[in-house]
Parts: sequence; C-alpha cells; structure tokens
Amino acid sequence: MSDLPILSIILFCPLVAFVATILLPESKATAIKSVNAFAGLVSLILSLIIWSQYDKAAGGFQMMEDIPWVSEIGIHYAIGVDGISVVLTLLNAIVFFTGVLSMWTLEKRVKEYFAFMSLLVFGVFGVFISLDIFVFFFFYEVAVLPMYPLIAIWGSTRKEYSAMKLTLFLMVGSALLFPGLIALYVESGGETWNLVTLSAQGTFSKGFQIFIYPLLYVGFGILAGMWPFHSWSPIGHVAAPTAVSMLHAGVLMKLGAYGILRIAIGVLPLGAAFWAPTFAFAATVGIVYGAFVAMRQTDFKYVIGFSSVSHMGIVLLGLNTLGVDGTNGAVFQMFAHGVMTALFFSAVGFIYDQTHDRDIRNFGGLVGQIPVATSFFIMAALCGMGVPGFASFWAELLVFIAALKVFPLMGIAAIAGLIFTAAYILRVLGKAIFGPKNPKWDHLVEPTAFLTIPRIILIAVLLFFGFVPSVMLDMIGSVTGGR
Amino acid sequence: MNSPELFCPEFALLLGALLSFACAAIGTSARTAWMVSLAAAIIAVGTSALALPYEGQPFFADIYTVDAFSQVLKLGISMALLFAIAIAQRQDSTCSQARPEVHFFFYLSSLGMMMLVSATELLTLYVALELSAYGLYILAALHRRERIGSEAAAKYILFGAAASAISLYGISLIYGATQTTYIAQIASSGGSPLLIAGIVLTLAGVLYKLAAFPVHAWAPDTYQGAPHEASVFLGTASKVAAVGLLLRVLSMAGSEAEFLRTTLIVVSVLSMSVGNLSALFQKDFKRLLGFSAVAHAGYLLLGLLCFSKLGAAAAIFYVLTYVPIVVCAFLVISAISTNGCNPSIASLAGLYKRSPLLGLVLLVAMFGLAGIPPTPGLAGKWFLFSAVIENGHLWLVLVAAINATISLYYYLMVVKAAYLAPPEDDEGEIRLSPTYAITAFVAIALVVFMGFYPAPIWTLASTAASALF
Amino acid sequence: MTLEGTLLLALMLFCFGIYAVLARRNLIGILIGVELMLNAANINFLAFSHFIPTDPAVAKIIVLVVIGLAAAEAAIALAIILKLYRQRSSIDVDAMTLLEGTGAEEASDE
Amino acid sequence: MSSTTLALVLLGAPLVAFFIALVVFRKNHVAAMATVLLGGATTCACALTLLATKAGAPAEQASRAWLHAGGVDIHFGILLDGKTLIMGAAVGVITLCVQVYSLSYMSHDQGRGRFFAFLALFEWAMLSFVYSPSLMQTFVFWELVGLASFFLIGFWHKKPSAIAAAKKAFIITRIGDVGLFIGLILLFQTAHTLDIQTLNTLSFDASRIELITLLLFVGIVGKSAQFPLHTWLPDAMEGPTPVSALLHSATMVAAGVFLFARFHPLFMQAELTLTIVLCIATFTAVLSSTMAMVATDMKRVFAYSSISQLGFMLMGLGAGSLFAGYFHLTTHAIFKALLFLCAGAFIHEHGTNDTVAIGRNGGRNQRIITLGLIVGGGALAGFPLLAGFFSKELIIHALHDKPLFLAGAYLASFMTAYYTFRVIFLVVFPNKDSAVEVEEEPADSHDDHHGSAWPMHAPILLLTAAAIALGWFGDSIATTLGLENPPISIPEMAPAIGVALAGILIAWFDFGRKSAPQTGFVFKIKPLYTLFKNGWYLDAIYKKVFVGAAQAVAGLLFGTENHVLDKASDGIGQGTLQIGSATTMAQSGRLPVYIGVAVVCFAAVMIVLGLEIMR
Repeated sequence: MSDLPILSIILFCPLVAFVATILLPESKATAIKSVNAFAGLVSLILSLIIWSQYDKAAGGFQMMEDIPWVSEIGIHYAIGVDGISVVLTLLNAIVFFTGVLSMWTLEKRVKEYFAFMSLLVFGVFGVFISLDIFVFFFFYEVAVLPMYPLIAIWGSTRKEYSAMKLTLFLMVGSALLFPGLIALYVESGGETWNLVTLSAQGTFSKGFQIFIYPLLYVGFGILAGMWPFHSWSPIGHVAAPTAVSMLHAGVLMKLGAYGILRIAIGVLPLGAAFWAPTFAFAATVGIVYGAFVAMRQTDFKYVIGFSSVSHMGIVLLGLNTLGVDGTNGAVFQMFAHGVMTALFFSAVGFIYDQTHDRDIRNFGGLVGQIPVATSFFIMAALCGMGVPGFASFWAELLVFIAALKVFPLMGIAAIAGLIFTAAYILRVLGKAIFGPKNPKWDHLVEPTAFLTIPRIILIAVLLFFGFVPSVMLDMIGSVTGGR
Repeated sequence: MNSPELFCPEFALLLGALLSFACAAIGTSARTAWMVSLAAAIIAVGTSALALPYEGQPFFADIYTVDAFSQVLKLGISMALLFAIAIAQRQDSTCSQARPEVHFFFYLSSLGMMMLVSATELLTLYVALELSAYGLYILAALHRRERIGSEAAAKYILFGAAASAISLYGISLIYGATQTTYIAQIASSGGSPLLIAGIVLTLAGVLYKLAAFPVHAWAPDTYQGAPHEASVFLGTASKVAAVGLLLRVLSMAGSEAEFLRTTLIVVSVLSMSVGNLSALFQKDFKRLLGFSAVAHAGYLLLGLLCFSKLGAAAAIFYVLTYVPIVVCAFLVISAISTNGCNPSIASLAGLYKRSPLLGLVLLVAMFGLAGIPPTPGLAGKWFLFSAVIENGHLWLVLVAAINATISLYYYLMVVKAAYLAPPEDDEGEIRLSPTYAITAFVAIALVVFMGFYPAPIWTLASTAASALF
Repeated sequence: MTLEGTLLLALMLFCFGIYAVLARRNLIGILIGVELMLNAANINFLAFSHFIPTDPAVAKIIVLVVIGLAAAEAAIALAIILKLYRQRSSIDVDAMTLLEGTGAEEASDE
Repeated sequence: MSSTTLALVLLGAPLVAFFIALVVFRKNHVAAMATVLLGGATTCACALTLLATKAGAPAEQASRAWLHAGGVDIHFGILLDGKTLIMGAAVGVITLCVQVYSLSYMSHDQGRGRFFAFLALFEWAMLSFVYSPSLMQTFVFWELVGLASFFLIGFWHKKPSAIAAAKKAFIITRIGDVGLFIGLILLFQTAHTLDIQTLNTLSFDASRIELITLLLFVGIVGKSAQFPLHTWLPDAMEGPTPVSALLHSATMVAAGVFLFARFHPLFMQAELTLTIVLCIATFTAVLSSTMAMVATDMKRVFAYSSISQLGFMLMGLGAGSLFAGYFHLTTHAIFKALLFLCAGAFIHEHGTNDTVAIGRNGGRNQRIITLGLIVGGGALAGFPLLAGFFSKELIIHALHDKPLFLAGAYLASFMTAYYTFRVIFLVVFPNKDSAVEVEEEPADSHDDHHGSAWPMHAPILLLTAAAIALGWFGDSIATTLGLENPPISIPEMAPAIGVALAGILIAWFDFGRKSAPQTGFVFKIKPLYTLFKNGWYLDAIYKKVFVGAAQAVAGLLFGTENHVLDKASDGIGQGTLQIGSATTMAQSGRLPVYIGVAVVCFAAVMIVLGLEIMR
C-alpha cells in the first residue's frame, strides 16, 4: 500500500471524473452524477486512508512524490502531506462527496456542471498537497476559475455580476501573489520552488520578508475572506448554487487561509511577526464586522455569507497569533467551518430549491413544516454559535486562548463577537425556523432519504470532532509541534 | 556545417509558394489549391521539426545564421502557417476570386518570417522584414466585404511602410555608429549614443510587427478588416517572427542596454494597458482579439526587456504557446462566421449548445489568453514574471498581473456570451467540417498538454535562448 | 559638404517625409512621404560610407536594395489604394474610418 | 460497582436517553418518554446511591485527558466531593420529579417526545456540569445547559413570545458567558491548569485574582440572573412550567451559585470582588422582590422570587459562609421546584397564569396542590421550621457584621414573605367581590384532556415532604460538605422571624382577611407600582440602549458594507471601464493620428535620449 502514489491517485480522482464527464453524453445525467459521486466516495475513502497512514509521531511531510516537471528552472511536481494537509484533504473530500449528492436533483446542463465542479475539486486537492510553489499556484488558479461559470450559469440573484465580481477579486489576489511568490524563488537564488527548502530558516533576510509578506498575506487573504477585501464572498455565496456555495465557503476560502499558513507564514516567519498585529487587527474587525452585518441581512445566504467572513476572521486571528495554540485552533476552525458552512448551504439550498425564496421574513415556523430539513439548519446554526459538542467550539477555544495571550484587547473583542454571533444566528432561527407558520409553505416536502445522507455525514463529522477533538488536534499537532 | 540542407525549412516554404502560385496561375478550384497548400504546409512543419537540431551558416559568413534559436522559431512559424491554412479551408470571409490565391501569400510571408529569425545582418534582416510584410499587406486586403478589406490593408501598409522607413533610418544610424551591418560585430563594438538612437528607431518597425505601443494601432483595425485566416496568420506567425526579430535587434545593444530597457518597460506597460483597457468595450470579436494582441505584445516585451537568458526563453515559450491558443480563438470565429460577416461577441450566444466542441475550444482560448490553467498561459506568465523579478522589477510584475486581471474581464465576457446566453431562435447547430474538428482537437490537445506539461516547450525555448545568451 | 551637413540634410528630408505622412490627406501623398523617409535613410548610408573610411560597397548595395524594396512596396500600396478608390471613389485618408472604436459600426456597413 | 462507574452510568444514562428519544423514537412519543423516564430514574438512583455511600468520604476524582494540544491540556472526568454529591442528588431527584410530572402535564402535547428528549439533554449537561473536575468541563456544560434552556424555553416554537424569550435568555446569558470564558482563559494562563481542586489550593497575585474572579462573577451574574443581567429569567417563564420548575428555579439558574461555591477559596482571596458580589446580590434580592410584589402572573412571581433567592445565596457565599449559601441553594432547589410544580398544576387546571383568576376559579379545591403551595410558600418566606427558614437564618447570620447588607437582607425577606403569602392568600381565600381586575381570564373551554392526576400529585407530595424535612438535615449536609453548621441562638433568629411574620401579617391584612381589598399596599402608590410593574424599566432601557446600540452599529456597518466597501470595489471596476472607454475612443480609425502618436512617442524617446547624453 505504501508504494502506491496515493496522493497522486487522490489528486487525479476528480480529474478522471472530469474526463469521464466530458466524454459522457449530456443525456446520461444519472451516469454523470454517479461517476462524480463515485469519484467523491473514492477520494473520501482515500483521504481517510491517508489520514490513517500518516505517521503522526514522525511528523513532517510524508508520502512525498517528486518528479521534475520543468526541471530547467527547478519546478518539480512535488507533493506530500503533513498533518495540516491531511486534515484539509479530508475536508475537501467530504465536501466534494456531499456536494455531489446535494446536487443530485440538478437538471440544468448537468454535464457541464459536474465537469466544472470536478475541475474545481481537482484544483483544491492539488493546492492542499503540493509542495512546489509553481504547482501550488497552478492548482490554485485551477480551483478558482471554475467558480465563474458555476455561479454565472447555475446561480441566482444577480449571478453574472456576482460571478464576475468574485472572479476579479480573486484575480486581484493572484495579481498580488504573482510578484510575491516569484520573488521567493528569485531571492532564494533561483534554484528551487520547493516549499520545504524555502521554509528553512535563514533563507530570507528580515527586510525582504517584511517587504514581501503583505503581498502574500493580502493575496491569499482575499480568498480567505479577509476584511476589508471580503465583499466578493457574501455576494458570491448568494448567487451560487448549493454545492458551489458549499465548495466555495467550505473549501475554497480555506485555500486562502492555507496559503497564508503554508507559504506566507511558513516561508516568511519574520515578516509574519512584523505584520501580525496589523493583520490580527483586520481579522478581529472582520469577526465583529461580519457578525454585525449579518444581523441586518434578510437573505438566508447573505447571513451565512457574512457569518463566513466572521468565522474566517477567527481563522485569520488564530494564524496571526503565530503560536502553537493559535495555529491549531485556526486549522481546526478551517475544518470545522468548512463542514459547518457546507451544512448550512446544503440546508438552505434544500429549502431554496423548493421555495425559490430565501428572504428570512417570508418564512416562519419551518420546523413545523419540514422538521428534518430544518434540523440540519439548526445543527449548523448551533455549530456556528460555537456550542460545545460541535467541532468549532474547540477551534474557537484554542484561537481565543492564543489571541488573549498574544493580543489581549483583540482577543476580548473577538470573544465578545460571540454575543453578536449568537444574536444573528438566533435571529434567523427565530424568524424563519421557529415562530408562527407561514401557510404558504405548507406544501414543502422533506428531503428524500438519499438527500439526507450528505447532510447526515456533515453533521456526524461535526459532532465527531466536537466530541473527540483530540483526533483532529493530534493530527494538526504533528505539524505545529503541540502534541 | 555549411550546406544547403540547413536551408531546408525555407526550401519547403519556397516549394509551397511555387506550388500554390502554380495552382493559382492555372486556375484550379479553391479546394484543390487548399489541399496542395495544406500538404505543403505539413511538409514544411515536418522539415522544420527535422531541422531543429541544425546549426551553421548556409550563405556568406554571419549573414544568415541557423541555430537553435532560429530553428525553434521556424518551427513555431510553420506550425502557425499550418494552422492558418487549416483554418483557410472555409474561407468564408475571403473574396471569392482570391480564394485560391491566399496560399501563395501565406507562403511568401512565412518565408520572409523564417528568414527574419535567421538574419544576422541588417540588410538581410530588412529585406526579410519587407518580404514577410508584403504578403500580409495583400492578405489583409482580401476580405469579402471589400470596403473594410481595402481600408484595413491601406492602413496596414501605409502605417507599416512609415514604420519600416523609420526603422531603416535607424539602421542607417547604426551603420553610421559602427560602420558594419553584422549584428555580432555591432554588439561587440561597444555602445555609443548614436547606436542606441539607431536601435530605438529600428524598434519602430520591429514593434510594429509585434503590434506594441506606440505602433499598435493598426492591429485592431487590420485584425477586424482582414479575412479570418489572414488575421490568424497575422496574430500568430507574425508574433513569433517579431519575437525573434526583436531579440536579434536588442542583442545589438551589447552592454549598453539600460536606456533601452527603460524604454521597453514604458512600451510594455503602455502596450498591455492600452490593449487591455481598449478591449473592455469591444463588440466585434476579431477586433477584441486585435486589442488582446496588443496587450500580449506588452507581456512578451516583459521577457525581452530583461536582456537575460531566462527572459528570452520565457518570451519564446510564451509566444510558442500563444500560437495554438490564438488559433483556437480564430477557429471559432471562422467556424461561426456567416456570409463573411465578422462575428460579434453577442453572436456567440448559445455556442455551448450549437456546438459543444466549439464552446470548449473558445473556453480554452479565452482561459489561455487570460492565463488560467490548465492552459500554458499561466506557466508562460509565470516564467515571464520570474525573469522580470530576476531583473529586479517587482512592481512591473504587479502592473502586469493587474493588467491580466483586467483582461480577464473581457475574456470572461466572451465566455459568458458563449455559455450563458441562450442561442438565437433561428440559429441551429453548427456542423464542423472534419478539418475543423481535427484542428480543434489538435489545438486543444496541444494547449492542454502544454498547460499540464510545459517542460518540452520550455526545453525548446530555453535551448533557443541559450543560442543568444 | 561635411558629414554633419549631409546628415542634417537627410534628417530634414526625413522630417519632411514624416510631415507629409502626417499632414497629407491624400493616400498617395502619404506614400510619397514614406519614400522621402526611405531616401533620407539612403542618404545617411551613403554619407556614412563616404565620410568614414570603411568598405564602400556595403552602403551602395544597401541603397540599391532599398530602392528596389521601396519600389515593390509602392507597387503593393498603389494596388491597394487603387482598390480602395474603386470602392469609394476617394483616396482621402479621412474617409477611412470604417474601422474604429468598438467595431460596432461595422455591422451597418453595406 | 465502584463509585466512578456509578457516576459514569449516572452521566451516560440521560445522554443515551436523549439520543434514543430524539433520533430513534422520533415519531413514537410513548417510547421516547419511557426511555427518558428510565434514564432519569437510573440517574436518580445512582445519584442517591452515591450520596448515601460517599457522603463524608474524602473527595474522589477520576479524569482522562480529552485534549492535549500545544499549551492546552483539557481533562474530562468526574469529581465526587460533598458539593457535587448533594447537588447531583438534588438534580437527580428534581429531574425525575419533573419528568414524572410532565407525563401528565405534557400528555397531550404534539411534541412531548421531543420535550422529554430535551429534558434528558438538560439532565446530562447539568449533571456533567455538577460533577465536573475541571473548569473547562464546567464551561462546556455550562454552555450546554444554556442550549438546553434555549430549546426548552422555546419549546412551544410557534409562540413568537416563547421564541423571543428563548433568544433573550440565550443572548443575555451569553454576555455573562463571555466574561466567564475570558476569566477561564486568564485563569488558565495564570495557573496553567483548570483542575478545580488544584486551583482551589493555589494563591494568586492580588490584582490578577480580583480580575479573574470578577470575570467569573460576570458569568455567574448571567447564569444566575443577577442584576443587571436578570431580565431574561422572568421572560423564560414562557416555557412549559415543568421547565420553569427544573431549569429556571431549581437547577440551571443555580449553576452560577454552584460555580461560586466551587471556587469559594478563590473568591475568598479577592476582597474587591466579594464586595461587588455582595452589592450586586443584595441589590438584586431587593430589586426583584419589589417586582414580585406586583406581578399577577403566578409563575412570574416565583421567577422574581428565584432571582431574589439566588441573590440571597450569593450574599451568603459572598459574606464568606460557604455553608449558608450552599444550604440555601439546596433548600431553595426543593421548595422552588415544588412551588413551580404547584403553579403548573394550577395553570394546567385553570388555563390561566393569573393568580387572582386561579383563586376565583376554585384553585383551593385542588387540595394536594394547595398544600404544596402553602408549604413551599412558607419555606420560601422563611416561616419557622420549614426548609427555607434554616438556610435563610444562616445567611443572615453570616451577614451579621455587614449592617448595610444585613438591612438589605431583612428588607428582601420581608418582601419575600409578603409576596409569597399574597399568592397563597389569593388562592386560598379568593374574594370574588374585591375590585381587583383579572388580567388573564381562565380558558373557557374547560377541556378535560388532563392526564391522570397521580403523576402530578406524587412529585408534589414528595417535594412537600422534603420542603418540610430538609431544614433539619443541616448538620448532615454540613458534614457532607466538610463544613460546620454554626449554631444560632434563638435571639439571633428573632429579627428574621419577626420580619417574615410582619410580611405575612401585612399580606394577611391586604389579601387574606375577610373583605380584604386584595390589592396590595404598593398598588396604592402609583409611581412605585408602575416602576415595579415595569421591572424598574430595565427591560425598556436595555432595549433602547443596548439593543438599540447594537442595531445602530449593525445598521452603520451594513451601510458601510453596501455603500462603502462594496461601492469601492464596484467603483474601481467602473473607473477601469471608464478609462477603457476613453482608450477605445482614442482608437479613432484615423491613420494620421495612429502614425502621429507613434512619431510623437519616438520623438519623445529621442529627446529623452538626447538629454540623457547631454547630462
């Protein structure tokens, strides 16, 4: 088993699905869906195998593969995983699989939809496992661009505007990354793009690090929904179809945070130390700001979109503490938020598919009409509030512990943000899920058993890591050294 | 090695030129002329590929150099020629009596381009420059809707003649400064202000070929007014030749490159900005590609202004990968054009449904131009930017990358038109001829292959560059 | 005549050429301007060759070739101008604005 | 079975019951109820066994590492000492009582299975909180009881008022939680452990401990509904009455007090905090008593009284007497649960919450319930020899050297006696002729689908007995806690007894005697009445100031988002397009312009070159 290039297999799993989707005729919708679901299942199983095979005691990067790609200028197809990548790979596999299942009822242009979606997933896998800056960026762009057609074709509510805005925002991020990433290569002597090598201490002078770090942080930060460059994100969420929202918030935004962690902080620690207070401040503002703005939204998805801004603020705050606890918490939060938001969008998507309405004010007492479907939403909401028993509680706890230590005032502000988080989430629950019934929606039907599967998986994951956080933290800790 | 076989790619083109001239002269049908021409083009590509490792000087010493650099670019030119001829199968926009005759001009012009990339002496270079241009001038005039065709050609030739006259004046100054016309000798002569002035003026004609600011204005007009196959030839082969030419010309500066570099930085930034910003509003697809060509000239200059091996290699890589991408775009244009009308962006509506293959081709083209993987556009930009940063111009990369973001807007508008809008009622499915289908597959396969695995092309490009630096 | 004087003469000729290109509204006038510029370059070649001791054949060959090329270029240009004239009965450069701006007007042509 | 295993069973049973009832028996109410009841009974039995076997024994702790990452080391487990044993037994017993009671009370509710499931969830969370050996575990379950409270208050989710109350409860307690959370993290940073037993043996830097304990107290203020975060508790009465009995009087709200008792040694190190605690607790006790005097809703009266009694407990604890506070916590849990169960029985029977209406509708005919009400009320009022009497005496005793707070305590206990007996008299001696208006008429349709009576009566009888007897067990409770039950002489008791009796007398005068006006003396002083009736306008002020401020900030940021950030990015895009439109127009189609631009540019470069050379 260990001889198999398991990382390459998991990477090319969605690509195979992509090719198969392209080759299948449009009319065989079920076959297309099955192929993608199967690919999702396989990658889920593979990511679990990777999890189990990863030797936490040894730590570091494992299952490495290294093939010269453009060897003249040192580009290698270098892949490998450490504890953080393992976690995020699993996240991506979960969201991929559940995302495909959530879109089972799709009828419009099925073939193209799944083609773009599998391409996106391919890119995300690539980012999480690549160890070469060029390869990383290659996959990064592969992951970002399919969002445009996915939102513009299958979306709703100003979809073309939103898709364009999202894409341009992310490309501005890439524009910052280009000089930042290449400068790493050139400054290090133009020999290698390998992240592991570049992360070695003393590669870069302090002045250089301080100069380049903001380019990388902001470049990745835009994708991570960093305040004040977040406004593409909620708009994109609102316009995107269910599974795309799931992938977007669940995985894509994590790419940004992962990039910050792996490249910006990993390669430029001195730069990170210099800029940490500034960016921690932005992150804290994001936490509180997102919560407040969410309080005034009337669209389900806008609420969740701004909650993402707020929750990603927690991730970024954790990263900026630059310590073991903060990093542990941030990565855990990346995972927890990914699953939680996927669940959120999955639940909202189910309601929207039937009602074609997402205005909170038009609903009421949904729990009486579709108790099972709404219970998914309630679960996600509880997780969003950081209720113990759900994964995000531990993540937030760790981040707050670190933040209070490193940036006490910001830590207090961030913790106080919990109150407003509860306020906006309860507002939605109170208005739409509970309260007097709106007879208009009496006809709604519960999800079929098949459609509940993905949601149940997501809930199970949240609860599992909520009850047994040590499983997750042992894995992350193998990198951060906090075991 | 010093033998005629060094000249074999050029011979192949000469043969093609003669054959197609013969076809035109004896009045064969357009289809026969096309088939002959296609066959000759395939031979030309084959010969160029075989001739890749050649090195030597077939004529007088130092006038005409066959080296890795020239051979790689010749392969690029012959590939572009082949694609252009394949696209010429339909000739929807070419005026009917000229249809059998376009091939002759293709070959003539490509011959000039091949000589251009091998020329290492200024007179040879100038002759080749003119030779490559004449064919294009005529091709531009052959649009079926003659008013726009002749206007495009008139603008092209008069602007071109003026630019080449400025170039010649510059060459005369170079000659005055160094008393020689051999590039190698000029480069080693030690710089003088007069030499720099001469090179700057010479750039007029060279940048004209590349369609870079400030001699770019012909590009959109001519792209729009020329027949489709002429536009694609103009957009691909001409660009490849221009890169070769520019590298030769710049190499004359020797160690005195600083002023030129500053000039080129300004030219590069203005080219991409003007190109991208102007493209934002275009409604005619070909015109949009014309502006996009201006922008890409700006990107290419990024590599050239580095005066380094990495930069040259990056520029060559970029232009080589640029060929099939542009071919993809024009393939769509030529395939959906009806009655010689240029397709507008809006007329792409519903392309995904009318022809899924063309939709995919268009997607690949637009992603390629925008630099989105899995097309080689990303790797190309990455290499270019690496060269620039190696040169120490971080901010220039930032400007270029932001420009790329701007360009994404209009490329996505094209994608949006093709993928989002439903087809017009009266427009049915588009049937592709086998040639077009094969061309489409080959082009996509090339693009995606180079996107996923840029190493072979990079090896070619970097070998080529090492012949210069 | 000194080298400087000759070069100045050539420069003036070159500038006249450019002026003609820019100012003439007649396409043939523009073409003539281009010819002037080419000849300015030719004078340069000869001047350098004459005043600076070097291989005298080079400049002469260049000039002869350039004259040939200029003729060929003029032929093609005139052909195209003729074609233009046939369609529009005018060779006024200001009338050549079919291709401009966003390219949207093209559809209304013909 | 070892005591650890027993405790694990005790904790596991409700959790298992919760999952089974909520997920497996989603559609089968009877099975769900049976499961939960079984779980509750198991737990109760275990808790009592533990109390019986472990009382007086040294504390026992079993825990295992749950999370070990970086500097964070979190243990979950079980701590068995006097405090947990008593509280655990109280929770177990009262929960079982409430569950049995609910069999009848909720017998016709559509969602009774879910109701029972949430009761089980609560029981699990509460007991895990009580038996927790580490502050982290305490916090986790502190949050979870809050969650259970949210679901149970909002159980009748179709009622907007219930949902609003649930929301309010959650958010206001969360304000406290934030304080607790920060305090917890600070404590961890300072002591590098969250183990309760270890923490209690440590001594800290003075300013640090003041800060930490103050933050912990913020959490307590939220959970135990002390001023200024008390406003959620009266609203929480929107939930079903068994919930009010279990969560919002007996157990959950006492969690704050329990936490205080847990960290009593820490608090004892913090002089300033203790003073603040005393101030707030005394003020709360008085404040909420004034509100209770004018409330007509029977449940609201008891809710205000809960706030006030929690204030009493904190006064006792703050004054330094762990035993006084803890004893009162225990007795209060019993008699307040009893009172709420009685109130529920009345409400269930008469379909109204209005005390006067219940009395006029023949409330006293329910003999057992009325007995419960009288005994419970007596205990609450501090009627001699009933449970509340002893514990309250202890608190007053603890306050003897703090005259200001002592006065507050007397005032509060006077009002307590008054409002408690007001309720009792209104039920027992209804006066149909009095002028008092009924705010909520009894439900007309006297639906007879009440469950059988015994599930209601049995718990009430049991608790009545406990309310009478528990006061005499002060010594054994003290032993279990490892503390002394200080002897109090009769003369010391006299003032408190006097105050209580005075309250009862005035209540008699106002409500009990024949032809009593049945409107209290407060009702006659209009300004005071309005003030008390409106809860000192605190709710309105909070709504105006805090909610208003939050809304305003939200509105401001919402506007910022839409009109500044969003517009800025759109503006950049639009600007780019504008420039693009200009460059497009520059492509005029005119050849001389094209060439002219080129010539000018080249000329410019040549000039620059010339200048460069000249330099």
